[in-house]
Amino acid sequence: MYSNKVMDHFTHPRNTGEITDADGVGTVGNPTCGDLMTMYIKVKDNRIADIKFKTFGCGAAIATSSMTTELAKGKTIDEAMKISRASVAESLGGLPKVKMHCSNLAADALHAAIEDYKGKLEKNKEAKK
Amino acid sequence: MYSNKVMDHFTHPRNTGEITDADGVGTVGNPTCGDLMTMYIKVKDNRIADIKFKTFGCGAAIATSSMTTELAKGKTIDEAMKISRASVAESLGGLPKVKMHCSNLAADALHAAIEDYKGKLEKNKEAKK
Amino acid sequence: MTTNNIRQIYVDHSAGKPVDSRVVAVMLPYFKVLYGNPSSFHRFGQEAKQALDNSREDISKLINAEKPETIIFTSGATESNNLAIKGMAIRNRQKGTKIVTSAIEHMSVVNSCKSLVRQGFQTTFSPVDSYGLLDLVKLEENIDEQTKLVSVVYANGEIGTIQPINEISEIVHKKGAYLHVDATAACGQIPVDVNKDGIDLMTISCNDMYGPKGVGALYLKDSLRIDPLLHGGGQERGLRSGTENVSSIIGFGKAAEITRLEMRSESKRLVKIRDSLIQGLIDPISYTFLNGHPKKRLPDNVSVRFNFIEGESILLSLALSGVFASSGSACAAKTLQPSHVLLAMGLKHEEAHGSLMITLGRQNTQKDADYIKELIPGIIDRLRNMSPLTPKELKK
Amino acid sequence: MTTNNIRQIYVDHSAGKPVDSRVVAVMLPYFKVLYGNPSSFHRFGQEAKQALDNSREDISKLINAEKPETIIFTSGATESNNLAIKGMAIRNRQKGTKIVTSAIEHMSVVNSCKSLVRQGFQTTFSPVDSYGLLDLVKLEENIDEQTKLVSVVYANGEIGTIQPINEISEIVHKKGAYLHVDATAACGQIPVDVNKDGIDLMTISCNDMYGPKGVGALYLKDSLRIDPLLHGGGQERGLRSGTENVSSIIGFGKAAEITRLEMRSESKRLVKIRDSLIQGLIDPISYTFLNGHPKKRLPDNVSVRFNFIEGESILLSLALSGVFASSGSACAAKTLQPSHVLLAMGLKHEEAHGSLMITLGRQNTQKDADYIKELIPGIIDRLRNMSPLTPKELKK
Ligand SMILES: Cc1ncc(COP(=O)(O)O)c(C=O)c1O
Ligand SMILES: Cc1ncc(COP(=O)(O)O)c(C=O)c1O
Repeated sequence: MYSNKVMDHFTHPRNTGEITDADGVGTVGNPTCGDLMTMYIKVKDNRIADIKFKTFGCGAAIATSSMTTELAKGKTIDEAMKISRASVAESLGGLPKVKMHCSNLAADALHAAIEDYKGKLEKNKEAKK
Repeated sequence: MYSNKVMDHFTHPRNTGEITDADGVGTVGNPTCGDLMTMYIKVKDNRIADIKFKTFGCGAAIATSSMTTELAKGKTIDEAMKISRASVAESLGGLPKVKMHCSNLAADALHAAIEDYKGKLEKNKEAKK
Repeated sequence: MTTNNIRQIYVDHSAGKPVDSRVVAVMLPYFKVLYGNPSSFHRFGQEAKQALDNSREDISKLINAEKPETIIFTSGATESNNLAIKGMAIRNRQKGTKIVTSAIEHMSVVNSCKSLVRQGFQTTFSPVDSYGLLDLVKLEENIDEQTKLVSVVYANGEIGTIQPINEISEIVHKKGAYLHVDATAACGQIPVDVNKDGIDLMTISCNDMYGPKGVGALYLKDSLRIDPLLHGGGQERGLRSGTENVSSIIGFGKAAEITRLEMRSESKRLVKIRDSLIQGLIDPISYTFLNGHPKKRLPDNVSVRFNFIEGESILLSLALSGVFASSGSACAAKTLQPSHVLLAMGLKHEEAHGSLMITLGRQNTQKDADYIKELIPGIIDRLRNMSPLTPKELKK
Repeated sequence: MTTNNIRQIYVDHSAGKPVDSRVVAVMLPYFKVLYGNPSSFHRFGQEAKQALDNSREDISKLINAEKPETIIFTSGATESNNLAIKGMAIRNRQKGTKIVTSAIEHMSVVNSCKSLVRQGFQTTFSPVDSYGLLDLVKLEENIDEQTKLVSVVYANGEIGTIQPINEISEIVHKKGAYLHVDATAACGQIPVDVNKDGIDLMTISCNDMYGPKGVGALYLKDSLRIDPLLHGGGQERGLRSGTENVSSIIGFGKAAEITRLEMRSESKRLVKIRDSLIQGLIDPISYTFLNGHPKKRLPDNVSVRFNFIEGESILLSLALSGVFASSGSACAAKTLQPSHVLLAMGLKHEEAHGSLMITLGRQNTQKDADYIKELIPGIIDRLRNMSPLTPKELKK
């Protein structure tokens, strides 16, 4: 039911784990619904220098998490914000219809992590003032 | 579904046909229901000297007609009146349950023929008086 | 089967057909190797599911359905008829509670309609003429504003008469009702095109196309909604729950494919045999008549009646000579009533009792027909000689 | 099936089973030679009818039914459940309109009950304990004078827990109701005796006994009457119309005979493998628990949950290593809801999502279990390492 690319990312997920001193952390989903994702980003010169994820979920959830980190790595913050559920699914060679919505949260988690980073940046600026 | 004896009487029915100068004739059944039988008897010295039948009906109807004529032939009138549906069926090695009632009218036809004969006898006696 | 030396000619194909060897061949792997449940997540399940979808496609092609998803698998024609009639009636009960059907429907249609009486529905059984053709004027009169469903048999297997479904469809739709067609006997023998024929729901039988018994389908037009009969796990888009009968459905697909490719030539072949048989019975034997329409007729169907004798005794005599057929006689049926289909054409009870149905199949040849033609006159003669019911001129 | 070199271990037998070769062997003649319709008058029909009756006898023997006629053939367990519940409920509606069932029934029972709401019935879903055993006190409380039908699963295939049907029967009958038992998963694995168990109606599945899919039966106690679901030609004593699925019913009979003769030893064999597998998963892997009762359990059922991870990803990993199982996870199902059966035992949603069901079959060996035991810890470890959901002590 899954494309070869999905299976590749499921069996060899890229960038799993945590970043303990992350600049931004985003969590989306709910274990009750069967999907929970956390994205950790490290930002340098307005670019995503490092990114890691932790995911509780099905094959699609793990593969989209992995693909999202790969797409985001090295991108500027603005570019990374443009990564969408659709572009993640597309990069994976498509997802089964039933999985398109429920297990395709990784882009949301990335955006949440970036928002978290921006929020912190703002706070730091405030603090410096 | 039929016993060998039924099949034998169906394929080689005994005593089919009419007796044009019959002493008694009995008809039972209704073509609308799928069964109609006529029995013809010739009586000599109070015994059934000859008997023939005509039957419109299924295999059971034909076989029971045939068996009835065989049972009746040579019997006294009183003995012949004792031939029943049950004894005909028994002599045939049994009948399928569904056939026991609807297609087992031959004994009734025999009795009707005997009643007809008795009626005529009565009339003749009356006439002679 | 008791073996004996006489030739065996099976001509009761409307009751049951052998399964084509090519069909059995595609079924076997699904017993022993591909035994997954189509709902299962893993490859055993997914490959079963794929196979179901392929069958759906084969069947939709045969009837020119707009898409494979219009095919709902059931356990057979009886269930399809029940599902179509009850499912549509109950779904649309707010709009109308009258069902119109014909006087020559199979009991699964008749009794499905009757079962709805308790739920406040009425049924009108529209009449047919002496050929078994629906009276279209009466049909139109019978469809009122309360009527949302009309159910008509495409061709009744007992008498073989093919209805003008296209014209019926126009009438039904003009009146704002939906048309269900029971194509059990027709589909596989004559071209059936739900699109051209204007059919909204259609019952399809698998065994009638030389596939296995115990499986059938309901065609349900894409936009239509019905209530399910069997509730459960939500298979068949929720319209028919229960683990799919995978091997049989695979066989069904193959049977439909073979039918699509071979029906035209096979039907031509059968029509020849059929007509030679009909002529060979009616011409030489007096007081013998054809049941049903001489031309608008299923290729496999020879239905005749012999006056003054009874059908079961004909069947019995035929069977003794190795010919296996059926009859409209009460005695050959469980109901002890002569066929309501024959009576609806205006036959008297005793005429219906004397009916013989020969339904041809792929294995039958002209030789079989010739054998039967030779055999029957003697049988009829013998039985008529025993019958008290002959008219004056037949009496000896 | 895509062939590849890795070993293939199918352990999803509660979803679908291969058909026993001995069963296929007895079915084949009914496709090609003995293809008559059991309602037909001639020998093709009569021999088919005889074969049906033999199957009826084989099945009645397996469950110790009072006579063969108590067996009604259907298209499967879903239809049997629908027929039992709707047929009894509607037949007895004057006497009461409440149905009591359990919280761990198959959807065919759940949705049959729910479908009756529109006709004025109510259903109470009686609770189970953390082992999935019915709470008998609550059950008794739930059965009131309005209750004429109680429907309970003999053993749920997902969790394996076997209900004390005998005790349930006593309660139900004391309260003046009838007991329907869904023995789909149980019959064939454990001794089922309608007489000793006090069962009034019972659903039997054929595929669950290594017979074909698409056929099942309902045991209906001799004196009982129900309304039919499928109306038509009056087959199965009028309780289930439609031409009988002859070949599959013949296979059903053979499957029942084999089961009767071999069940005892086969179940013993499976229990050993089952327990070694359960121990081999629960002991070495932390935060891993058994679903269902440890002793009152179907011989084939290994149902465990691994906290902090999700079932579909376990299935996917297993499948990559050639092991085909199932899960209570929403992601592996069509409903996108975790199994209501697991939730009814008090599991949290995330626990249900992490469930793995392994159901063993005749082809499985201790070697298979050993392979699975070796395989799973690594899979669990890998997935847990990826999960944000580990408790403090599991975190790295
Ligand atoms: C016209 C028609 N409809 C429906 C049926 C019912 O088919 P089944 O008994 O296979 O369900 C038949 C069976 O002969 C039929 O001839
Ligand atoms: C307990 C139980 N009842 C009923 C069913 C329904 O069986 P089917 O889908 O074969 O009709 C199942 C199927 O798995 C089941 O496990």
